[in-house]
Amino acid sequence: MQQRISYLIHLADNALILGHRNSEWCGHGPVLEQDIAMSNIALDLIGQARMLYQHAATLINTYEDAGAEWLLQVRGTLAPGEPVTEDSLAYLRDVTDFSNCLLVEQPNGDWAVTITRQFFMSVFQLLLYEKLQYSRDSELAAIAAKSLKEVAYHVKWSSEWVIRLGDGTEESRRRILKAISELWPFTGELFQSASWERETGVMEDVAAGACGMEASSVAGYAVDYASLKEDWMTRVAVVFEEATLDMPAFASWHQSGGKEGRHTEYLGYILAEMQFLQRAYPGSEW
Amino acid sequence: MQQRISYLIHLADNALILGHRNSEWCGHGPVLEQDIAMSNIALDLIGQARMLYQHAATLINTYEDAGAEWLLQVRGTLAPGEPVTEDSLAYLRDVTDFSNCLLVEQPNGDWAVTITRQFFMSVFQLLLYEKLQYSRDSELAAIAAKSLKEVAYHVKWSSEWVIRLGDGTEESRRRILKAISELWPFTGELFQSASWERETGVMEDVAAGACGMEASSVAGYAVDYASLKEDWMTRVAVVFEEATLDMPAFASWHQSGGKEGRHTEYLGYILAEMQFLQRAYPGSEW
Amino acid sequence: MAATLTLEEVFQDKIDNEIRIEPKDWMPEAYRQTLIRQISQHAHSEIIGMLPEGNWITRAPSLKRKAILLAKVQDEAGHGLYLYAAAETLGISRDEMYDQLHSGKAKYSSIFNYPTLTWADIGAVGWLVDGAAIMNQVPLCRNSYGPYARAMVRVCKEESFHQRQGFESLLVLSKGSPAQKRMLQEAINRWWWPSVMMFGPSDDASPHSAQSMKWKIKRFSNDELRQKFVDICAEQVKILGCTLPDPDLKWNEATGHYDFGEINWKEFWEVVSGNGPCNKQRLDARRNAWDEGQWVRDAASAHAAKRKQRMATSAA
Amino acid sequence: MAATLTLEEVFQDKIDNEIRIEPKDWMPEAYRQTLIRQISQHAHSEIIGMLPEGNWITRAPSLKRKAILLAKVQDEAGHGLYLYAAAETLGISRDEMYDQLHSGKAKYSSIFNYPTLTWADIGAVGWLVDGAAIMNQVPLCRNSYGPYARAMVRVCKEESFHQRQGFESLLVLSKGSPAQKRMLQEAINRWWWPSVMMFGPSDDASPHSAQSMKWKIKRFSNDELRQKFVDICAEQVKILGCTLPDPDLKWNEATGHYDFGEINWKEFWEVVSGNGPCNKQRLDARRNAWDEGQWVRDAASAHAAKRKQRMATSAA
Repeated sequence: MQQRISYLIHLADNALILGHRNSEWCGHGPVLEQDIAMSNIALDLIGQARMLYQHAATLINTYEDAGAEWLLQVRGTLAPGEPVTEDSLAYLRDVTDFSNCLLVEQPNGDWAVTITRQFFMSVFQLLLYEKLQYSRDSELAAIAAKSLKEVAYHVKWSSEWVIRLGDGTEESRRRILKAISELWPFTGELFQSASWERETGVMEDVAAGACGMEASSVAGYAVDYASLKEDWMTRVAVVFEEATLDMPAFASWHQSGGKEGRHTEYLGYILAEMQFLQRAYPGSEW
Repeated sequence: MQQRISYLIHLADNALILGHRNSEWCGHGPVLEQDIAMSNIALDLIGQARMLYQHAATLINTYEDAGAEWLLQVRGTLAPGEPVTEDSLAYLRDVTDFSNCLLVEQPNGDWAVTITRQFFMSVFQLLLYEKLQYSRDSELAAIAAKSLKEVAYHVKWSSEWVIRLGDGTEESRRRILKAISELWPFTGELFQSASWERETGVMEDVAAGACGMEASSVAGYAVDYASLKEDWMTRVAVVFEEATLDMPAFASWHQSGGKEGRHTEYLGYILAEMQFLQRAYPGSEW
Repeated sequence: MAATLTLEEVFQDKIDNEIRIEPKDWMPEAYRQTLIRQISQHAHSEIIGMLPEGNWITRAPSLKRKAILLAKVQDEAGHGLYLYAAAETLGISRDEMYDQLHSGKAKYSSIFNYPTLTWADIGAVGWLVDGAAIMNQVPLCRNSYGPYARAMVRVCKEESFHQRQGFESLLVLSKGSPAQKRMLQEAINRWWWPSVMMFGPSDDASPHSAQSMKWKIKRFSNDELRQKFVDICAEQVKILGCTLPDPDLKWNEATGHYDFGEINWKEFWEVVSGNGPCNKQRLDARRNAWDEGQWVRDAASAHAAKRKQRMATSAA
Repeated sequence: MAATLTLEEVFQDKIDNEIRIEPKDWMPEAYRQTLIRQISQHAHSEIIGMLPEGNWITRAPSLKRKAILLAKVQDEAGHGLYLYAAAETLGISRDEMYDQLHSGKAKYSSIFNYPTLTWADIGAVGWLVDGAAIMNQVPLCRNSYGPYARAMVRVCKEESFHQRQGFESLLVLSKGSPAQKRMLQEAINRWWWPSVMMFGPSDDASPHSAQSMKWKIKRFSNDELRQKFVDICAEQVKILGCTLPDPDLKWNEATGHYDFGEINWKEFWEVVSGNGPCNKQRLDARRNAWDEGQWVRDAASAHAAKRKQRMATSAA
């Protein structure tokens, strides 16, 4: 159960941190309509994070023994008997307890960096949720099905911008090329399974169902990330081609560690800001 | 006693927040030697803040009834009977409890903004500490005397830079002119007494001793800020003249509110970052 | 000459009979200019108004509050869009209006030049600032210019939802810890007077009012609306267990209204003229967003042009 | 030919007799180049090393710790200064060295390409990273080039102070709350292997070592120093009530040393070649500081020139 909870929290962290980064644009976008679109995506992602955290919190409260080390710490800040909530999970864990991929915590940079980050992640989430909607965890399956519609729009929107920037002006092309070269090393991690997956049978669950029907590769409750890589490459390549951008190759080395709590230095600052009120006024209702 | 404590904390907040801003430069200065000088000034200021907070904490712990509203909140986060410390005061107050002047919380901007902010504040602190070394509060007098030497160096260093930038290149001149025009509206607050001074007799104490000897204007424990204004103008004007910069006039309106807890939006972010560990791991030793 | 008089007569006749003026109708140039000024100022206020509230999105105290706040700020951007579109029907482009904002020529509501210092400010902005705005805006739903009136109907509907949300979030604070209650009272103290000033100068100091009333761009005087606002808030603040920071506030049996203290008009005019706590910060933020977005907008147009070109070529 | 041989002989003779080489002395070009490479690399490491620790100055958990950390990072800047000055005696300017750093031509210690994620990392850097650095640097106090040796004496004195401070701050964590203990162990887990790698490749993979030994720029082999470091840390970690993240770590009675596990040299070379977690971030930070400081340096030179001019004029 602990691994299943970790998995849900990992998915939620990805959504929350990317949503947080996107929300930093609010009021500062290059075009009013795009400011609204960006807030909309942030809202979708924060909504997805909330559903996933809520589901994880329910499991935590149901299975009392579901005690990762960080959970002890979260429980320590709650009153005795007080249930864990979505907010406990978002606001009371420190940086090494967050398991989002490094990609989503990277700074917004310019519009090209933000768009590229969104595009890489949205294509990944699309493929992920497409499979997760058949998860054996019916609650997770329902969340995935609902999120899928939103993410499909994120893919469409960010693809259009990748194309505009790649096949726009010389400057926009230069900027998106720079963004791609900066963010590409963080994409490898998306397809890497974390130690808490490898060690815990999440993947075995999936493998166990792999001889079944159509949706068999997700007969467990989690998705084998590596299986998404080829599709991801194809979909990214299609958009890059229309954007007249060269598709980078995967190097043998990529940045990773986020899924296991080894983040970049940026995440700590995100959390200090995000968690301030919950930390400064513990145990309050808002 | 509450007013005396507020006064000390106000002085400490000025030093801490300016020190914090300066410390943000560490590792990012334009010249290695200046990086060191900047860290040195930050260290001096943080050191001054510590002495002032320690003195305030002693008074708070001695006079149990010294209970401003914020103090209840600080005490609430301490274990019963645990004394208030310099760290309680720096790390456990929220934004409206800080009483630093708005000038010191303004963002670093470029080197010209940082230098101008430092110069304005250091000249003020020099004049202040020159008088405070004769304060009837002997502990405060000792802190002022010690700080005076440091601040004299800050004035010298920042004056030299004002001159270099004013009488340097066209670009440096343009930048420092911009910095001056941006920061000047925050200087008026330095010479304004706060409501907690006006209402509480701090100024009366000073006035009461005003017919005495040489150091009479500080026969109380606090300084009448308004009395520093003329000297401050003169000293700034001398440096501006050497820097070939025009001295701005004081307008009838200036930015204020910091001394009474009405800050700019920047301070909240400073505190979220600065206070994170104390807030996230309450009651810990470090 | 006779024809012009007739046009003007027809125009005023429509207005007197509560018939909406539409973009293609003839209208006096002064009416057009007054509307452009007022609608664009209103649109700018929505856009600038995103900043003080946006300031707390990353720090909202719960995920639910974060989502609510983000949606609210997004709605404000939407209001900006409707209003810019309404102004465009009068023959000014959105870019021209932005230029006026960025150059300081156009104004926006001064209230947004105050900082949001704590979470309680977000609730206070919802309750007081949106409350005052609605008081001003509801009559505008019946103003004489069609596109503006229709935009205001949508705006008002959403604003009153925001105002209820704001009050509700303050209600939670009012039932919270002593620290939260203190945060609440402080926010009310800081936002009360600026909100009262949102209705603008007193009627005797408000030169355009008479003409605007005649044109039905305005339907109530500043002081009438302000009194209504004070009366309502003086009651609502009791529900929060707080007070308004006005020692002169007192129910007056004779008038059936609350008396209230002297407004600090010096502060009002200083803030209007650029000396508020955040004027520079707000305008800089918008100018930066615009300037740094230039290459993005250029890329979008360049790409659209290429696309059009390609379609034309492939069609040929 | 004979003269050159004599110069070289005199040079090596001095070295063999532990007489320091001074800037004006004749020295082989390869010796000069090796020293420039090593000293500048060391100087760059101090400067880049300010960044991961500087990352926690604004977030230090107490005012005392903040002051200690700020002073420490300031010391590192000072070390950078001594070392750049030492390298300058070999005929290279500080600006040239910066250029080499910013262009990626010059290296710096790879350890600083790892992030400092929690407060415990600051202590771990002090204990392990400064500890490993001292192990490398103490022998350098006796290296053959005078200015370098003298700089190293000052550096080592301060570094060992830093190392004690780092260990002391970890000791506080080790006696703290469960959360602090966990933070401590995690930091050790993250910093251990990178610290072990700080001694560089194994002797058989380290080509320059033999010549550097002969020139007394180097006095112990990488592996010797690494073993010494492991032996010390394996004991010290017990005082912290923690463990080193190496299942193969075991006291070996026969050798009188700790055996330890395989080093991940693939990771080492990846980080050296630019693929570490923070290589880009670190270099960007330095390049930005330098580029954005250009106008400041220009102003300072312009002003100095004006001043000189004025003095010349007034003297004439």
